[in-house]
Formats: sequence, structure tokens, C-alpha cells
Amino acid sequence: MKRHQRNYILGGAPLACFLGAALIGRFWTPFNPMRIDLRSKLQPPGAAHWLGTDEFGRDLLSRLMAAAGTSVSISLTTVFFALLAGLTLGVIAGYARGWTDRVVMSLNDALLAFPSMLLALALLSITGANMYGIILALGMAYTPSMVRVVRGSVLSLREREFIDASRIMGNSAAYTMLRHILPNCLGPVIVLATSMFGSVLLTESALSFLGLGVPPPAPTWGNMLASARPHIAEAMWLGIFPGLCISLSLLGINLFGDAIRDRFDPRMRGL
Amino acid sequence: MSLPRSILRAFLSSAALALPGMAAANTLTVQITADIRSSQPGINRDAGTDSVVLNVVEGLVAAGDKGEIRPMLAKSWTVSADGKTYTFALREGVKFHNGATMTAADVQWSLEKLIRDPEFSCKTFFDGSRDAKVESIKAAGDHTVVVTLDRPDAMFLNYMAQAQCGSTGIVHRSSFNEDGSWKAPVATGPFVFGEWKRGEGLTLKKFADYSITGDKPDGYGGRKEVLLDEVKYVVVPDTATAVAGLRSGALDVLPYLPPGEAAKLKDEKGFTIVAAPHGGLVTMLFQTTDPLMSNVAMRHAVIAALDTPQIVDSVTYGLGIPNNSLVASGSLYHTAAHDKGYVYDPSAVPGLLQKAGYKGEKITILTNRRSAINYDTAIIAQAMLQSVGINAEIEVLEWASQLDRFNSGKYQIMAFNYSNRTDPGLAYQTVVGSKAKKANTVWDDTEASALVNKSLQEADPAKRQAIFDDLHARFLDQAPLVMLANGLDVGVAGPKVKGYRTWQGFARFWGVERRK
Amino acid sequence: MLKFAFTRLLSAIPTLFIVSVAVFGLIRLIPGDPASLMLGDLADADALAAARKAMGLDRPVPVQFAIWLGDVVQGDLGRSVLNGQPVLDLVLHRFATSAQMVLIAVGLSVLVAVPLGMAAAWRQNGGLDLAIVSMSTLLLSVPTFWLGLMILLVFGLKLGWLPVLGYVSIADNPVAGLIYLVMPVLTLVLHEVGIIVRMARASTLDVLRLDYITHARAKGMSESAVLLHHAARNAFGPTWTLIGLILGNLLGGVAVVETVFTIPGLGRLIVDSIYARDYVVVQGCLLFVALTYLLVNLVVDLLYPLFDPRVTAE
Amino acid sequence: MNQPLVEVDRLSLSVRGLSDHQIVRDVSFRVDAGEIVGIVGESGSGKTMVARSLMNLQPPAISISGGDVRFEGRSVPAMTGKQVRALRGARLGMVFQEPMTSLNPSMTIGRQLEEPLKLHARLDAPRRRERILDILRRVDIRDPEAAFRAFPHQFSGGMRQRIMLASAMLLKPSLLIADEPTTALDALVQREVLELMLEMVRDEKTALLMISHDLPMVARYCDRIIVMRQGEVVEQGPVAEIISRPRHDYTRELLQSMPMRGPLRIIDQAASAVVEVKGLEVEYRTKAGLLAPKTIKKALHGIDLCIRSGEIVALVGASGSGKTTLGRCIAGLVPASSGGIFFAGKVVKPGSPAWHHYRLNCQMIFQDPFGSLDPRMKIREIVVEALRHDRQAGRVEKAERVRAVLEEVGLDGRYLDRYPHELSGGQRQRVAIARAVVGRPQFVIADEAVSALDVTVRTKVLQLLADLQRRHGFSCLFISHDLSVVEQLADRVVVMRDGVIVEEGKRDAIFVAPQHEYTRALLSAIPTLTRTDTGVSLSWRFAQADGALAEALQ
Repeated sequence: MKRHQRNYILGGAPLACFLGAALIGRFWTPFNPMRIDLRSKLQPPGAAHWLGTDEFGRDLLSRLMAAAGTSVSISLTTVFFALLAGLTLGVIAGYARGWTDRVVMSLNDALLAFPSMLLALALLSITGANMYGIILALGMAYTPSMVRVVRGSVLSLREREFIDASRIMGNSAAYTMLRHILPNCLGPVIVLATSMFGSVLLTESALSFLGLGVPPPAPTWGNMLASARPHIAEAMWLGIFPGLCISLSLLGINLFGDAIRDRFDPRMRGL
Repeated sequence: MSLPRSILRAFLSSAALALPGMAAANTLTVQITADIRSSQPGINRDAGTDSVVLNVVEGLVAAGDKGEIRPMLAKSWTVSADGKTYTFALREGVKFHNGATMTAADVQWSLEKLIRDPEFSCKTFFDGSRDAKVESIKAAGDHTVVVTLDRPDAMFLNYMAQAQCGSTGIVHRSSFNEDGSWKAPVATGPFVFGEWKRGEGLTLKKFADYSITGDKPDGYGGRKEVLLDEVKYVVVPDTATAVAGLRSGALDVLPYLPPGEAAKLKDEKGFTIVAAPHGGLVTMLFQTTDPLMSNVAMRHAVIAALDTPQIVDSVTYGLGIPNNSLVASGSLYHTAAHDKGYVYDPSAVPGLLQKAGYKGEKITILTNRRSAINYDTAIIAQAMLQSVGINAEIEVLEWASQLDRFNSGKYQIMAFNYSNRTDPGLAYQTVVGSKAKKANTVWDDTEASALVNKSLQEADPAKRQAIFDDLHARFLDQAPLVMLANGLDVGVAGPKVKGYRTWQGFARFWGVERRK
Repeated sequence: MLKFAFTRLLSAIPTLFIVSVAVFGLIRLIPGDPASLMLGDLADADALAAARKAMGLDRPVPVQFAIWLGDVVQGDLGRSVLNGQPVLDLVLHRFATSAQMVLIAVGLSVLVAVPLGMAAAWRQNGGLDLAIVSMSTLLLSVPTFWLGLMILLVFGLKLGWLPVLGYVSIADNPVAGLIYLVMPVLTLVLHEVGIIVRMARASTLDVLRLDYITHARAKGMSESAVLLHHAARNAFGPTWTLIGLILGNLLGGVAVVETVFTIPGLGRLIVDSIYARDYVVVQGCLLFVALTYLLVNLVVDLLYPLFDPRVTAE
Repeated sequence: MNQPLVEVDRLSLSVRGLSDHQIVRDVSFRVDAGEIVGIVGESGSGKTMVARSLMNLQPPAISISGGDVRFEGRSVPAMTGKQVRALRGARLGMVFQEPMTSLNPSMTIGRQLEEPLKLHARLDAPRRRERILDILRRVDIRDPEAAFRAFPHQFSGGMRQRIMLASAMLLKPSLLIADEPTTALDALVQREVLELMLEMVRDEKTALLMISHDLPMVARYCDRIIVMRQGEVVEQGPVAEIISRPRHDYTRELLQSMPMRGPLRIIDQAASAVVEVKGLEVEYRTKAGLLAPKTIKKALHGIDLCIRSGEIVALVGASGSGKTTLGRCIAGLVPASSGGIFFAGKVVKPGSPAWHHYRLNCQMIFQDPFGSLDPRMKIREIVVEALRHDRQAGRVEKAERVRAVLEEVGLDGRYLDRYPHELSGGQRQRVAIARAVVGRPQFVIADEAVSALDVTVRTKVLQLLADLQRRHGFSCLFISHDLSVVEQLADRVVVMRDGVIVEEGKRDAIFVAPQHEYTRALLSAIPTLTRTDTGVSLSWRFAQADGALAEALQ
């Protein structure tokens, strides 16, 4: 079995599990993930609550399932946002060059000069910690690197002979951009988008850790971990399961991303 | 396993002098969640700063255990018949930290400088904009200071003793640089302000020449005998880390712990939990100008849906005392009349909602994560409201943003804590007033407002009691906010610490011992 | 080279200007202000106005910006709104703390990760390779705060080997300072190793494919000599660029790790200042972070010819 | 019979772990001391793997699955690592194809040359240095002292290949393995390096195993030839025998692939010019930096050129002569800074109304068949795109034309729905040709259109191009550095150097009696095969250009 096939499977398995859990979690969870039951606070994993309960007596498994949906949809939307903005700006900057390029890129460089975590933090303080604010803030924080990659691959594609061939055939710049350049920069873009997906998941949980992030009571793995912190010493499961979910899904994403990169970027094959 | 461990031990011991918890026996290590804002009493302060600085500075008077005014640097005082002139007799032989002996001139200079400082956080208490204006401060001889007001003010001494005013602490001239800027406090308290590493922490050292007065500790007055060599404050913003530090012995005292944390430590051996309610208010505010919440029936519906004792019990992990009156549960004025509170009655809710014309509109509860109590309150309240068909949602804001909403009055329901109010009159004054004049007012009612003003000028306890009883009845009737409990600061002391008590939430370190 | 450095710095000025405008605008869009935070529930209109005036926030924002920028050009980052400390001192002090931790961590990561990455590439598709790659992927997938917390629980609490909190500057006491750095550095190292191993492996693979490696073998050199003398230096180029990016990012503060291990670093200062709405400090910090990022990348580019003489910095 | 220096005995190589995936099968040959042997084969023939396995240097993924390699009677695969390393560099030297990557870019020449001496010879530092400077002088490196301290990137390709040679010959090995040693070099330099190598090998009595795709070159220098194809030896023997009496079909095919001068065609010199350029100049500007002034470099200096109807004009020159720039400028891919392009007698400028018409009538075939086809499009889509601007034809008609033209270039319907990466290099170039001609343009520019192809494929593609030209009658500008290809195809030849046309004339005139010394130098670098009654004979066209000239030309 080739390495990337193995990675597809190794990475795909946990991803499929989490996506499945997210999907099921939208319609059915063992308990209502928001229901507070103050009489069964901090119960260890057992027959009634498979993964135990949290500090409000809410069922951990149900919350993890519900959180999978939130985490996945936030990450997906954010990546989609960055993808759309990055492709538009990157293709325009790379193809137009000149002043347009310079303006876009110096704005971009200015944003890149901040660690994306800090940028998201600052933006999040403005937009407020709600779902849309988070997507907007994270999306804006991650767009610059996408712009950079897209522009880079547009610049290198421009030098390829099939772009010349398109011009020779009498095609307009816009047509060439859409028909030849855009589809061909999707490879590196998808590779970046995959790793970005993991990165967004991680940043969202880190922001929750610092007190921002998705507002409770809607659970995400990140804010579950953050609220679990004070109880970790006596309720280990509260910290372990969300942490495991994050780590495992990131592992899945990373392996899956490697497999995708192997397909799109043969130069990196075998990594 | 054992080999690397022993090597590590040896290695550690070589560095032992620098590690907290392994330091010289009589250093008490204390967590502060944020660095202090300044070392100047009453200026650029917050509650955490007050708590540190009040170990160093003292005022003429101090608040006693029950909120009554006690002598501190003044051994006694008299008030003129018109109530406008206060004559303080100073204690003799009190030494500043630099060795100088305190004189009336020092007191007069220091008070004058503080009260006239535009950045003084209690400026409005003394410039006539709220109550009386201080007309003059004069030294009469070496040991007498005379303060004249423009009108009588029952709260004057109370203001002077307030922590947020830095207890109007007396400092020596050498606390300032030559250009008039603040250097560091040279005061008269039992601790000397030591090294301050910004962002990391600071050290207070025992003041050997402190002149002890009184026979037992009494609030910020009374006997202040220091049994330690120094107190080292370490900035540890993260609660979980602080608890880990307490367990490992790196920290001796965590003065402000979320109740949930403290409750867990309660069962562990050797830890002392120190919990005492103070005059702060744990509340859920209603915005009475909001289209929905302006309806009294709606507010009563919300209150009937809330099992407030259960909420208090949950959010304080059994450490808090439910109290539905703005008169603090520990106050002299908290009589049986004030034990009357809300009635938890979910069955009454539908009727009230119908009366209010509620049609399932969304109600947003604002809260924050800075205060575990606010946060937990909102979560539990939301669950209770939803279970009776009130469409409540939670919006978690960052503290500064929530404060902004509080000050501008833009909210429907908000979980909010008021800081310590030492007198019931002050507690009422905080929430009562005119929204038009002050947007962060909660209870906008002219009659209540008049009653509150009266209570602040009335010196007779019996008459005051009557006013407070009247106010409480109106409070329950109008339900401008949900009063849940009084402020609760929970501290935990490690196994080596003896004698740590908290008062009104303040961490005082006289009378505290630390075993080897 | 000096001319190149100078040109690069000059061309960074527009970027820095955009950064300052953006930061200045952004932070004032955040609801809440330092005056109301200071006054808390005691705020009334007069008190707020007075506090704002004392903090210099009463003037129109563009005027504040002009004043601030004028000072910045003269090397004065202003004073903290909250406690009047000079921001430059504050930033430099905190930066030194973050920097010593980050530099040690990145240095160690490189020492560990580059040989591992090279070994994996050398034994491509073998058992060692699989083990190293799996380990790095795993390390990449564990969130740092979670990792830090676990390390804290194990080494600080359960085993009690290391102090769980507090911080001593290395300058004050080298031994104690290092001890306090063990856990945060370990956390950072574990994470960065995951990233660097992958890069080192990929670039070594690229190099190992090239003819000069076969040439070196054809000269009769042993495998270790080939790896050490021929592969290592050439493979380090791309890794070096990555290290530059990592450094540029981490030197801006590692807020999460600093929070877990209570280290008064730059990252925590920024987070705290955002919470406290200490505008001047946030502005100063972020400008400083951006400048650091640009400088680190400049230094990386200037040093790149060390690993590849074909590339000249110009 | 005395013991051979190297004996390859039924050697098989296969991909590690997949023993049925054989790359080389049952290869046997020998090399005697001092002998010069050539292995000839196209890409994928396994010749490089065989050569590398002589030193046990095959890539890690490939292992010896059968047979043996013996050096002086000792089995190389059976040796310990230490024993093999003692041979490498000392008794066995190797020169690689790609001078750009065969020297370590981050190490000085001196240190790289020192390594084998340190390993295999007991010499102190000064004497090592002396040996190195000696050999650098021997391979004609100017200023060896400076070269000692220099890095590889400071040298040209030819110089680097000399340094490689120096490195390989430093310890006077018994066998030198040269893997395509001059393929990556400019034609002018190739012959110099080769002859230097031969000279040194003969002086030191070192045996030489030369691996190449270039049969004439191998034939010119070697005593014996081994012909390989798809991992097998198809034929081996003395040069004269192989060349004159090839026994295997493949060898015959190889020999027939040697470019021959095609028949002379009569082009009406009075016919109207299809495309004409006058006074064409192209400038490259470097962007002005903050401190760096803007600089202008001219790539073309006032070029006049005329291509008549139905004519194939070849544009030749060494790399850097400006021939590709000229082609791209005529195609409108590079803007001209002055001068004009005339199409059917009218001036055309980008953006002018006539431009689009010219655009569709001037098509181009690119050098790199991997880069010129959009990897994300099917062959059908690639070709039909060229008809996008044909408003008369409907969908069905377009599809039919695509099918027809693909059949014309030898690709049947099966290829319509494939992607470029599923095709071989030759097939891709056929697609590129189909795309260029499907719209029936009047003018086609072929920029090094066959340079990247294997010999046998190249011949077929050239033939295809010639056939299509005859059938459709388009004019063609054929750009190439390879004069042997040009000789086969062109009606007229234009020689360029440094952005200027130095000579221009009918093909036979240029090839028989070149006037300009640059043209002579170019021609002197390629050996030719001439058919004789007994088979073919091999010769250089002209004596080697003398050193001073070669230097001036570089």
C-alpha cells in the first residue's frame, strides 16, 4: 500500500468518526447537551453517563457530539472564508501585478507580521465572541497566508508554457485566469486549506482557553476544555476527552492533509 | 527513575534560595491574579490593589469588623454640634517607614494632597458633588487635625475609612519624587513596601518600628501584630495554575478563589477555607427601559422562575448565604424584614407571562468569564428560564465589554457583581437613581431615591432601619433587579499558614503565622 | 550587505505604517475603555470624563494618533494608560523574558529536530522514518495549552520535580531561571519539533536526490560523512527559513504557554493589555511585534548565504 | 584471455520489494583495462542504473536481484561497505550528467577536491593542494588558485564539468564512468569537454565507460558499443561493426534516426512574405529599487526577418543568442520596444483590430511537452480550446475537427479523454502540434519543439511536422540549437548571436560553406553520419574551433 493511501485511511478514519458524530449529534444525543442537572455534577464515566458529567451535571458525551458539529462548522466556514478571500485577492494580485499587487501585498504583509493568534484575539474583541465574530476574526487572520500561497502559485503558473499557449490561442486575460490559472492553483490551495482546517480548530480552542472563543453554553471542544481546566485534578475525564477529540481529529486532518499533498504536490511525496 | 530524581533534587536545592516555597521560613507567598495598578492609596486602584496597599498605609480612622468606624492614626475625634467640624486627636509617637515621627502637619499635608488630587478615585465624596465638600484641613498643634465641611455629612467618616479611597491613607512627603510624581508609599502601616517587579509581583517587609495599638484585630483597625518577615505577592492570573501552586507549596495563600475551586480544596487535608460575605452585591440586573423588561409582570415572571437559593448554593458551592435584600446579610440592619425574599414558583410563571404579554421573544442574559459567579449564575438561570418557556439566551462578553454595556445601560438582563458597599445606604445608593442622569442606574424611582438620600443623612440607627425596611418592601414589589447574595470572597490558606482570616474580602497579613 | 539591510528596512516603513494605523483603529473599535474599567461600578459621567482626561483619551482619535506617531518616530512608545510606565521599557522587559524562553526552545528544537528529520530522510520509508514521522505528526496534533497543562500536572504536581509557577529571570539567578524555564521550554520544544522534523526531512529528501550526494559517495565517502558534510548544510536552507518564520511568530509572545506557566512575557502583556484596554501598551506591543517579525526575517535572509553561497542577500 | 577490468555478468536490477518489477534484465558485458566503451540507449533503457551499479551506487529503492558485477575479478555487491568505499574515488571515478547539481553548492571547489585525496591518499595539506592545483591546470581551469577557493555556482556549466572531470581523475582511477557527460552543455562546449576527457583517459591509461543517448557521439570516440533498450542489451560489439552492420532492428532504427539532410525544396523567393519583422528590438528592464537605478538590457538589436509563404525558416544559435526571445516576440508574448511586425503586408500591434486575426493565424509549439499542456484538461479540451474563437464552426463540427487532427498527428480516439500526464513525451508533443494546426493557421512557430524528445521519437515528430507542413502549407519558424535537426527540415537558415543575425541563407549554402566563423564553430561541434556503401561513416564537419574562438564565443 502506498504511503498516501495509508495516510488517507489512517487520517480518514478518525475524521469520518468525528464527522459522523457531528452529524448524528445534530439530530440525536444521549442527553440534551445543554440540560443542567445540578444533582449529578462531576460524575465519573459510568453506565448512566458513558463519559461522565461536567460541573453542571451535563452529559459529556452528548456535549462532545454537539461540540463536534460546532467545531467542524466553525472550522469549515472559516477555511471557506479564507479560501474565498485568499483566492480572489491572490489571483488578482498575482495576475494583475503592478500597483494592485503592491497594495494588496503590503496590506497582506502588514497582517502577516502579526501572529495569527494575536490578530484573531484583537479582531475577536471587536466583533464580540459569537459564532459570526469568530468566523470573521479567524477568517481574516488566516486569509493573508492564503493570499500569499495563491499569489505565489499564480506567479509561478504565469511562467508556465500552457499560459503562453492560452494567450497564443487568442484568449483574454480573464478567461486564462479562470480557465487555466485558477484550477491549477487549487492543488496547493487545497493542501493549505487542509492544514488550515486543523490550525483553525486549534486556534479556536486556544482562544477559548484565553477566555474568548465560542460563547458557552454552546459547547465546542475548546471551550469545554477551558471550562474543564479548574476541575482537571479531580475530574480528569473532563480534560482528557475534549483534549483527545482535538488531538485525534487534528491527527486525522494532518495525516489526511499529507495524503492530499502527496497527490497534489509530488515533490513532497513520502513526507 | 530514582536516579534522575535525586540528581534533580540536588540541582534544585542549589537554587533553593530563589524558589518560592523553599524560601526562608517566614516569607508568606500570596497569589494575586493581576499586578497591582499602583502603590498610591486611592489613586489608580482596583480592589486587588487596595487589598495590597492597605497592608502598608493607614488612615486617621478605619472600618471595624461590623463596618463601624474605629480609631487608627487618630486616637479619638469629636464632631461639632452643627456636624460640620471634625477634630481628630492623633496618636503620638507613630513612626513612618523612614523613621520620621508623624505630626499633624504631615497628616494635613498628606490629606490635602490626596483629596485635591483630580485622579483620586473618591474625589466626588469630598468635593461636594455627592455629599459634603471638605472646606479646609488644618493642623492645630502637633497632634490635632481639624477638618471642616460645608454641610453635615453622616457618611464622612465612613468615606474616609473606605478601602477604595485608600482609607485616605497618610503618607510621608518622601513618598513623592522631587518633581511631585509618586515614588512609593512611605507610610505608617505594619508592612513596608518593598521591591515591586512589574508583571511578576512584589514584596512587603515587616515594619519593625510599627506602633501597635488595640488588643485584637478589628477590621482595618485594632491590633496589627506582624508575625512574618515578609509577604511575597506573586502574579498568577490562572486559577488552575495557582491551585497547583498551592498544592505544591509554592503558594501559601490564594486570597480570591472562585468558590468552585475552594469547595474542592475544602475536603483536602490541611487547607483552610476562609469565606466571608461582604457588602458587595451578587445580582442579575434588569434593564427597566427595555421594551420587554419594563413590564413588572415580566420581571416577576423571571424571578418566579428562578430558584434563587439553589442558584446561590450552586454558584458558591455551598459557601454563600442567599440574600434577597440589598441590606447585607452581615449588617446590623439586616433584620427579619430583610429575610423576606423571592418566592420560587414555576407554576405562577405562565400566568405572569400572560399578564406581561410575553410571546416567546428572545431575552439575552449578558455575562462574563472573569467572574465564575456571574458566569455560572447566567448558565443556571438560563436553564431555569428555558424550562418554564422563557426564551433566554446567553451572551458571554469580555469583562471590559460587559462593563461598557453596564455603563451605557444597553442590556436586557445582566449577571453583575457590585463591589463592597460597607453601609446599606451606600448599597441602595449604588442602584437607585435617575437613568437620565446616570445611565448605569438600575432602579429608577423617585420615591426610592428620596428615601436613599434620607438614609445617608440620617444618623439615628432606628430611623435608618425604618427607611431600609421601607426600601426593601418597594424593592421586592418593583423588582428592578434580582438580588441573589452578598459578595463572597473565598480564600484558601495552605497547611503551613495559621491565623489567616479574611474581612470584607480583604487579605490582611497581620496576625498571620507561617510554620516551617 | 549593509546597503541591502538598509533598503529592506526602508521598504518596511509603509508596512509598519499600515500596521500602526490598523492597530490604532482596531483597538479603539473594541467596546469598553480603560477609564470605565478603572472606575468599575463606581463610574459616573464626571468621573469618567476626568479619568479619560487624565489618560489623554479626551482628544479626537486622529489627534491622539498623530501625537502618538510623532512620539514613536522619536523612539518614544508612550506611557501606559493604566500605570504610566514607559511602554518601551515595559515591552523590552517583557520581550526579554519571552525571547529567552523562545530562543532556548527553538534552539533546542532545531538541535533535536534537524538530526531526526535527516535520519528519517536517510532511512526513507524504513521503520525509523515511520517512527519519526508518526511522532512528529502526533506532536503537531496536540494543542500546546493541553500539552503544557499535562506537563504541569505530571512534572509539577504528580512528581513534584519542578516548580509549578513563578518566574525568575535568568539574569537574576541563572540556575533558578533555567529551572523555571524547563517546563515551558519543553512544551514549546515538543510542539516545534513536530514542525521542524517534517521540514528537515523534506528538504533532506530533496537534497539526497541530487547528484552531488551520489558524487560524494562515488568519492568513497562513508554514509555519515556524506550526510554530515554534504547533505546537512544544504538541507538546512529551507529549514532555516522555516525557523525564521517560527521565531518571528513566537517572539511576538506565546500567550498560551505564558499563561499556563505564569511567565510575564510579551504575549501575556498583549493579552492583558487588550483586556485592560491599555491602548498605548497594545499599540506599542503590536508595533514592536511587527518590527521584530520583519527584523527576524531580515536577519534570516542575511544569514541564508551561510547555508547556500549561491544565494546572496542582495 | 586476460582478466577483464570490469565484468558485468547477467545483472538484473529490480525495485526493492517488487522482484518482478525488473528495471534491468540479464545484462552482461565487460570492459578491459584502458578500453573505451560506450553504452547507448534512450531514456528508460536502464543504462544509468547499470553504470551506477558498477560502484554499488544504485538508488536505495533499487536492488540487485540477480547476476554479479566484478571489478578485477572481485564481486562488487559482495564487498563490505568499507571495501566498496576503498574502490570508489580511488579505482573508480564518475562524471555525472548535470553539472549544475553534481557539485555541492555550499562547499568550495578546493574542499570538494580534497575529499578523495584525504580518503585515499596519504598526503599532507600542502601536497594535496599541489595535486589539486595541478589537475585544475590540466583541465584548463583559468586561475586554479582562485578556483580552489571558489564555489561551484561561480563557474559556467562547461567549467563545472571540467572540475567534475578533475575530481574523478584526481586519483588516476582504472575506470572512469561518464554518464551523459556533455548532454547538458551547449553544443559549442560539448566537443571541447569530450575531447579533454578522452585525452586525459588516454594519458592515464584509464578505461572509460561512456553512457549516452547520442549514438554518433559514442561512435565517434568509443572502441566498442553496447546498445541498450528497456533494460536489456540488444547488441554489442566494435564500433565499426555496429555502425556498418547492425544486426538488431532497434540499432538499425537508431541509426536511421540520425538526422540526414532532407531534399532541397524550391521556395519561390519572390512569393509574398507571410510574416515579416523590421528593426525589431526587445529590452528587459530591471525594476528600480530604492537605491538601485533602473537598468535596461537589450535582448534583440534591430532584427529584420522575412518568412515567405510555405517556407520553413530555421533560427539557430547557442543559448543566450536571443533566438527564443525573437520567436516569442513575433508570437506577441514579449512586447517589442521598437520595430514592427507585419502580417500579410500589414503592420500588426497588440491591441490593434488586426491583432486578433494575426493572433489566430500565428500559432506556436513549445519546447517542453510537460509544461505546455494544461495538466487539468483532457486532450479533447486542450485541442478544442484552440477553436474557441472560430465562430463559424458548431460544437459537432469542432469535435469532428479535433478528432481528425488528432488522427492526423497519430493519436486515435482513445486519447481524447486522457489527461496529459497519461501520455508519453512524444505523444504530448503531438497533441501540442495538433493544437497548433487545428485552426489552420498560416504561420507556426516551433520553439525547440523536439529538443526534449528521445532520438527515435524526435525523428518521428520531425517527420510529422514536415508532413503537416507539406499538407497544410503553413509557413514555419523553426527555432533550434541543434543543427542536425535543422539540416533535415529547413529551407532557409538564420544564425543568431547576442541578439543579432550574423548569417542568413539557404540551408545548403549555410551547411556547406558557412561564411561567418560563429556558424562554422556551431557546425564544428556536431558529428555527422554519412551513408556509405558499406553502411555509414562518421565524421566531423569542420576542425574543432580553436581555443581562442571558442572562448570568444562563450
